[in-house]
Amino acid sequence: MASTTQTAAESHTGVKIPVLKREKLILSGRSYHWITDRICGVVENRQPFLWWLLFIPSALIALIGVGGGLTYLVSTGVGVWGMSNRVFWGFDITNFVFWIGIGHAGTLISAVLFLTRQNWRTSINRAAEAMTIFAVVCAGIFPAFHVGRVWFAWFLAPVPNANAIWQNFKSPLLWDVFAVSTYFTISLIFWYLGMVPDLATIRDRCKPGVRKILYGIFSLGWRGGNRQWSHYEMAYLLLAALSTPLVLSVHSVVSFDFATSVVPGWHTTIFPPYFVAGAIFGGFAMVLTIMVPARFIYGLQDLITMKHIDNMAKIILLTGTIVGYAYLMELFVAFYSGSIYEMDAFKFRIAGPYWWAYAAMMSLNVLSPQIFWFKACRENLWVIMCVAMCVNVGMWFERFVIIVTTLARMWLPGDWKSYSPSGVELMTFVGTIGLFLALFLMFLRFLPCINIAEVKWTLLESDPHFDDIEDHPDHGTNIEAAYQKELVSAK
Amino acid sequence: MSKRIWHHPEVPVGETTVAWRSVGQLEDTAEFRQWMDREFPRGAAELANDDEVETSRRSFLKLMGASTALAGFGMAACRRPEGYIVPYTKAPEWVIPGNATYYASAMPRATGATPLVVTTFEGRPTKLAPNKLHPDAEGTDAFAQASVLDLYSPSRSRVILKSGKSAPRAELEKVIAGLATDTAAKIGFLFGADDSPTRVRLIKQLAEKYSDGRFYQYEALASESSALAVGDGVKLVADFSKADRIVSFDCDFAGTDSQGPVTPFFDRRKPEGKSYTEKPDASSMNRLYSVEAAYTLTGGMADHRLRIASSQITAVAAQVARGLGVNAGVAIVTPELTDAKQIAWVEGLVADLKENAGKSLILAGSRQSVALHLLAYAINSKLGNIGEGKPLLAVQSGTKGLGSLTKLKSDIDSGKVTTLVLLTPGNPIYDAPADLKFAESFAKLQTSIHLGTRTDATAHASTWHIPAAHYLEAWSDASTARGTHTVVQPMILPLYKDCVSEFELLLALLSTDGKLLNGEGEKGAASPAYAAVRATFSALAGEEESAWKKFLRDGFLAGSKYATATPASRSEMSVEQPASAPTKDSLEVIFATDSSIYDGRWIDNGWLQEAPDPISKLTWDNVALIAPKTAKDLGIYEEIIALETPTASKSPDSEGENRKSPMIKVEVNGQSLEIPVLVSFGQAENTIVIPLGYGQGFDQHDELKRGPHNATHVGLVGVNRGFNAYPLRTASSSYIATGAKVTSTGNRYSVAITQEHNGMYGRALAREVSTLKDEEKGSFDAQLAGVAKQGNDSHAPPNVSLYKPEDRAGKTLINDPLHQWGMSIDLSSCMGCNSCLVACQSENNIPIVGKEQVARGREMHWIRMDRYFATQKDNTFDSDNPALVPQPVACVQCEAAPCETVCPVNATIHTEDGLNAMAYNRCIGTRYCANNCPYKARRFNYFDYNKRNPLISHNLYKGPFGETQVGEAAHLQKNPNVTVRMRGVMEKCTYCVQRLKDAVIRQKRGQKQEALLAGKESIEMQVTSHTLRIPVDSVKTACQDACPASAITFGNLLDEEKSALGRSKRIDRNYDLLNYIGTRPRTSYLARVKNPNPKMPDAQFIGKATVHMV
Amino acid sequence: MSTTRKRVYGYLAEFKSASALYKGAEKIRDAGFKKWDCYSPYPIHGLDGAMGMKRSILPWFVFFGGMTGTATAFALAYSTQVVIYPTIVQAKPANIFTIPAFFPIMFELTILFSGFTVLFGLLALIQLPRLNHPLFASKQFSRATDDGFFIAIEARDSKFSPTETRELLASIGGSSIELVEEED
Amino acid sequence: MANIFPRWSNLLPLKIAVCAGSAAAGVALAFAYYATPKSLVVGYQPSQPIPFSHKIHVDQLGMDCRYCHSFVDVAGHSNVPTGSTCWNCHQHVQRNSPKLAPLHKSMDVNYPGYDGKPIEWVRVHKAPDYVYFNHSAHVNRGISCQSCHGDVNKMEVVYQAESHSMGWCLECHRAPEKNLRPLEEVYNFNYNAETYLANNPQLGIKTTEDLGLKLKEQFMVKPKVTCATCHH
Repeated sequence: MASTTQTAAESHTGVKIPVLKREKLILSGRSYHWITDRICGVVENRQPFLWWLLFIPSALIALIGVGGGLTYLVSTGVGVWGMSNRVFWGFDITNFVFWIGIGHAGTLISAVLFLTRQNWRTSINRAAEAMTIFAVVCAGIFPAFHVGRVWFAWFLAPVPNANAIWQNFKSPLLWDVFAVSTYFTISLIFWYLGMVPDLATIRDRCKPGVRKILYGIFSLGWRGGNRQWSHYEMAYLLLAALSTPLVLSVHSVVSFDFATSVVPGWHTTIFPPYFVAGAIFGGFAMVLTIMVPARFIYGLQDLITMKHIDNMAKIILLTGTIVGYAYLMELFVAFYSGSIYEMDAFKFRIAGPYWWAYAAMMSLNVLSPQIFWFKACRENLWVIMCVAMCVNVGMWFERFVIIVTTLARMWLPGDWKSYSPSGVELMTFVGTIGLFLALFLMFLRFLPCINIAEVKWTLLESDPHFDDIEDHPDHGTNIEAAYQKELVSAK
Repeated sequence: MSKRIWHHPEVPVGETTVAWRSVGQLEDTAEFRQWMDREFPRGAAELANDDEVETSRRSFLKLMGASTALAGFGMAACRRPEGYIVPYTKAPEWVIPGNATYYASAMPRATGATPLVVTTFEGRPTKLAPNKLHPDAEGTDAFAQASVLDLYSPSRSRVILKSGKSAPRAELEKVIAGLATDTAAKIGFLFGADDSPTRVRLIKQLAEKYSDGRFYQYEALASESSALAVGDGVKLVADFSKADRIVSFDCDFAGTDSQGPVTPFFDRRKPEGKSYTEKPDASSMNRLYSVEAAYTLTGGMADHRLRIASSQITAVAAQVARGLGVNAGVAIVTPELTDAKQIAWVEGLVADLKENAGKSLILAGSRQSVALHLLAYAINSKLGNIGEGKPLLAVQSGTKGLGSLTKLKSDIDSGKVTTLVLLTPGNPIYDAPADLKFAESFAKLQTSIHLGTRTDATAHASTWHIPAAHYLEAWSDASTARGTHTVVQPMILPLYKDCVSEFELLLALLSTDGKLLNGEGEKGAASPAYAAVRATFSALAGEEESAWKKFLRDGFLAGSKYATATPASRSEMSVEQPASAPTKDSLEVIFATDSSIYDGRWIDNGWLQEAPDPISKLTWDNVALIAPKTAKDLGIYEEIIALETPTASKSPDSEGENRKSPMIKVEVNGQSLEIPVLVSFGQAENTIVIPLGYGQGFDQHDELKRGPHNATHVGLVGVNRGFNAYPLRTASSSYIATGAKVTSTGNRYSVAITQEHNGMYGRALAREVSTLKDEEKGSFDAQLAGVAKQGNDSHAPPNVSLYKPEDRAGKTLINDPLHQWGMSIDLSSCMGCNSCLVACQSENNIPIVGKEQVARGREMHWIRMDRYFATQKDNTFDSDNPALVPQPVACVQCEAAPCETVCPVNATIHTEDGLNAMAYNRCIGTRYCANNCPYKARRFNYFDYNKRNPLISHNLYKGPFGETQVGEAAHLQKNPNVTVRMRGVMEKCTYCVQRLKDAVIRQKRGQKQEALLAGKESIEMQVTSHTLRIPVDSVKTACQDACPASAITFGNLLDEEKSALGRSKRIDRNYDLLNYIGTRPRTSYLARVKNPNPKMPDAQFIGKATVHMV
Repeated sequence: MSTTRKRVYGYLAEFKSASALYKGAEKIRDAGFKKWDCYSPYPIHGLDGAMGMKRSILPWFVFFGGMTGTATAFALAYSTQVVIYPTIVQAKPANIFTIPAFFPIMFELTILFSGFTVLFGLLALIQLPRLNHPLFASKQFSRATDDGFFIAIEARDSKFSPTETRELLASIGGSSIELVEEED
Repeated sequence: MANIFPRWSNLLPLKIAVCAGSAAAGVALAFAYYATPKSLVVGYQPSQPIPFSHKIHVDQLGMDCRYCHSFVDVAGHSNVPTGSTCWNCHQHVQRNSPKLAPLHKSMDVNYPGYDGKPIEWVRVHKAPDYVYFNHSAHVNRGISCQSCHGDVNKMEVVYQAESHSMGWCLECHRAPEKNLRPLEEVYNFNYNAETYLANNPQLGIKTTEDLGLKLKEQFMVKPKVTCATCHH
């Protein structure tokens, strides 16, 4: 946080208290009602033309790509994708890991930043959580449908059966099933619980009608009484506390798919932290990719401020550098191992037939965020959008590099063969992008895209002692001082 | 107890759904019968005409047994479908439903019949294996293994054609009857090059009957060179067990140019003896010198290989002859070698031969000139290699005095032959030398009767085409290479009623009324061919029934063999001067026998088409092969294509489905052919190898838009396949043509290659050692001791696991006390042919997937035949002559199998006896196992290859709207004891677990026998592992059984030293592939031993493929 | 309306700000009321203390929920993998030493069960869903989710008195004091 | 703002939850009970073209199983008798019974409707395609026909007596001692372990459990439960 230590506050008792000066999270001195109006307005007002312009193609792409692509896939066979008996996974698992990674920023913003009391999260956490859910939906499509016999996917569920046969709990893939489904469920609960008071807000603003009934049902009869808030906040805290290790575990488990294998280039202990960092990295980039335009379209500049964006840019810089470190560490370990298989795996990644994927990964993921060292770049939305897009693409390539380049050049040169995706595969991937956008646009349309209650809570006047500090020299502009004041007077 | 009684509804008319049950076993096999069974023809007749084909196919499947009729899918879908059990009315002898019955038979071939044991299930032949009882037993090559598929081939000829159009049988019968009565007919008979005692007898009878009858022999690639050199009907048969030194002058005796049973050759490639009983001894090994232009299987086995253009090989032979002081008569005519390296090479060879006089063998390739054959014969004679008990034996085969195709042509042209009966497997209209213009003469014939299994070009050009019975459907006999009289017996009546065997046709002509009896004789008697075969046999072995029974049971007549012959000495014969060495502007074209389709006759055999060429790894097509340097010289590639690139980059033609080879135009003999090119390592410069037999027919789907052209000549397998090089041949340059010009056309053609990377990339995978002392690695013994420490294993620490594979009671998990299966593959004798691969396909119901899918890398072969080239950087003798080391890789049944742990649904787990089992029905197809398999031994069913025809263009991609089925009868080949896999499941080698289970269960039955014999109550009998463990080495996997090189050893590890497997696991050469990972595979490899001659200039570069790798 | 008998729910009073609400709450707490609540558009820090409320017991529910998850996963994995149908998988043990492989799923089920406990525990504690509530009848109450701060004292409270309570609310700064009636 | 939901709606979510919960549990239970091989196939008793009575042939006439199912101890499949097996006796015995018309049609060349086609028996026991069950491996090792097919000797019309589900197979493969018999008793449908022990006091075995365990040890019966035992 950009902060300077000041010795401004001088209390009644004459004690000089060093306080942090903070930037405001809500600009222009907006009132509670303005916030309510602004956010609910997104749901209540007619959607801007741009919304339709984005939604209709997205929905169509989703329908054709995902609906059509998967129907064809299931009716015909996995062969319509580009995999072979050499490279058994291609776009499918690449996309799965990509989407799952995207999802991580949402949980991270809502849970980890909540636990660390980063109040600036409030403006973006709702959208980020929604993004998580939709990303997991997109992600789930791939492992579910990449299997050869999707109609037997229920074999994965430990259901007592007449065959008296069970799952293999040693399989990372089964861990994946549990991890991803738990992740989806918990994210959904987290998202929904967080939304209940806001749904109540919309309910209370609605004219009687179907909408009011629907919002009424989904807000569960929320009244906003403190006896509810009290438990509610505890529940929220607990979910945040549960989600934090969960989010770390999910991508760790995803990385176990690779790390527990014997494949050179996969079998490495660095994968879990590297994957988690990568996921946060990619996720934040996606949050920016989505929120920067949404902020513009819906005029939310006062809620999602440049400070938010600046913070996210810094996280991208940090995680991008971690990821870069992991890339280099992988190389170091491979060459340090003395195993020709490991060394070759990385040699071929860098300079082999898929060198372009590796080059893309390196330049987009490691180099492009480095410009965030410069404040000017963190303040220029165009630069930010460019870097975010770079990171989105780069992270996709990272997974592609890990999966495809490795499988195409494994142990025995006799089985080396390249992989190229089929049209159906590309279509399905594009379809999931469409699905993601369509779902996100629907979310903007029907649900409060910013956490109304929590945003209000970041206003200075939300503090129950706000009135008490009116007479303070800061005139209430420094809330920290108010706390300090109380602290001193309590003594 | 009976809770409810379900009366099944009436089966609605036409509502009979027939479901093929992969288990062809059940007792329901009805009217489907063996040849002796009277009921079958009615069933077979149902396939009679094309109009009824839909209904008859169904009823046929039902007839063929193994089917379960499911009724009431319409209205009663919610009920349990009604299934029927249809027993025989009268059980055929020896048939136990569900159990295989085995018959001895043989596959007739030009180089001597291949003795076989045929596995049949309820009369369906499903699998071929070599008859190991037979004195000329060797394994079976891919052709023999795949020939069972021809029986069920959907493109098999099944109706009588008159001038290419379907014609009634009666009309044909009239023609035959006419011929049979016209003893003055100017009739010619064109036979194949295989030798059959009964045919020899019948030819005599025909000659007696037809005063003007003439007899010819033709197969496209049966060369006359040998006959011209040593005499008509005289064959030189090699006995490799007696040959310490073998020199092959362009003779692929281990591959497509058989010179006698080859297994003994491979047995002597093992320094520990053929079943690993001795201490490793270099002197027990033989030594092979190979002089050839392009790599062949034999060349790959060679200890010393000299790379030289085919046309120049005679010069090398002459040099050898001179060195040995062979009578100058033939030696003088050829120019001397000028290259110092080659001279040194020959000198080393000559010295070695001198030392091993009488124990050496000089073989001349059949495609080579008469001169070379004369030279080879002269050298052999000089060294005293020929004779009884010597490495080479000259024998007089039964077939002699038959005219050549050239003679036939002139006889037709001169009107001496007006009626021709074609019984040859050759296809002269398509494959005769171009300058012969045989087709023009053929058209002059009044009547031509073609008997063949395919409706090929000759079938269409003939006035009459008769569908031939497959050799598994016909009575016949054959001679093996050394002339053992061998029976060819039918397993089944011809699948289609008009199929006629060769003898049936000949016997019809020999009969007075000319009545054509096929399949069965009159009134249920056996086919007339039966009597003929038996008569031939009786003449040799007497009339006794017991002798005949033994003949049928064993498959051969013990003691029968060809008489030895004394070849005429023709050393004075003048021979042509060989052409001068090829140059960049005057290239040499070598017409090669194709390793997949031979001379083109197997173009419609899907297994063979999909089996990758052992050297080029190409499937489904032929291409021109060219040395890397020559390719650059000709401007085909901008740079010399490297064997290995530092970064494992793609070939300039890309990889997988994107791989498209550049096309060149080859102009030679006044003809030209546009054909794609592949770079071939180890090939002589300025030569082009073009395999023959392709390009027989094209339809509208052809990639190069060549069709429709002759589309009816081939079936779905063979259509649009490859490029026809026959028009480039002339009678005088049938095998080697010189003066060719090549231009790059700029076009490209997609090629489906199963192995895109040819080097080992510094990984000691297919290991090699040399009997010669290595400066760094020491003596032969030291090198042997170092086998397990080659490559990465030299410095990788041992794998130590914290986990112990134990159950709750602390007992080890892989705990079967009776059987622990294991395998070893001896790279020293594996040559990399496709025999095991095709045998596995046939045993395990492995589908073919078509060119497009192979190109994508989706071939289903459970055995991937890897072939590596290894170059020595400092090879000063010939750095462009890399060593070739094949390495078959199937599932190695790791004890710590990485695939198992990653399967989420327990579809692949280990069995107690050490197999990595695969439960297809549990598999959901995540493919994770295959990714985690270091050997990439797993195969995924990306499509319903068994239910959707992969051969129709894009058919697989049409899903439910695609054409179903690969053919009408292809299912009948399926092994009933192996599940036919559906799409979306993983599959892989399981050591033929069905065979293992069968053997183990058979053994278990012995318990009861023992109790009965002891006269005790069963409860008083103590059963021991002796009762329950199968006898040592008594079960064979399909690949092991088929292997002509006996490179695969399989058995029970618990038999330890008693079994060949146990011994092979204890020798120094034994190593685990990718031992570094710690998978503890049950299949291990035995390093290849090269036995170089220390006096050769290249000796120090031999056997070094991996020895210096770290 | 006129025919409907109404039961009094209680008084509802609006406060101008969070601070006012906070102070009002302290007063009402001190006055000894039990059945009353503060309504605000967002959770106000420290209000629990001002209202004299105890810490939520939800964490305890969740702890036991989570433990159930752990136990379920372990029981599921151990019984199926070791007891019922032990399989031979990559030379790994089929006994107690194989449990490291169960950790991921044990962890995930712990979280999953905890998450469900949070959700259902919360709903039980705050007695939602309850779609109908007397307070919803109040027109001004809809601002409680926007920018209104309210205190409602229920008539059920033993200290409740129609007049005194109203006065109390007025005295601590409550405005727009309204008697909320329940529809019967 | 007025209440948009009536008061009764307050309990509705709970009611819905309870009802849905119990409905789901009911469906799951019903499925678990009915959708198993045990309820789906046990008792399947189709009518056969000839009302062949095992009761008469086995129980009354005392015929051995292997008279008709002649390959059961040498082959994986237990064959259904050929037409000639039936005809052997029935060309003499009960020749004119109208029930035997299908047999005449199949075997009796003098029969007006003779077509020589085999009788189509309706399959009662069916293992799926991917299951390779071997009869000979079982009957030669002390597992009786009765263990899997029930009291066929008492059946007028054959029905499926056991579920033949994989779980059912595994039960016995894990504890074969419950079903093992001395080899001599495998085809004896009237076998009773206690009687057997009483008749063989020299064995010194007291309980039927011990008999099973002794046979298991004596015969070295170690059935496998890994996939390839039945699936390949």
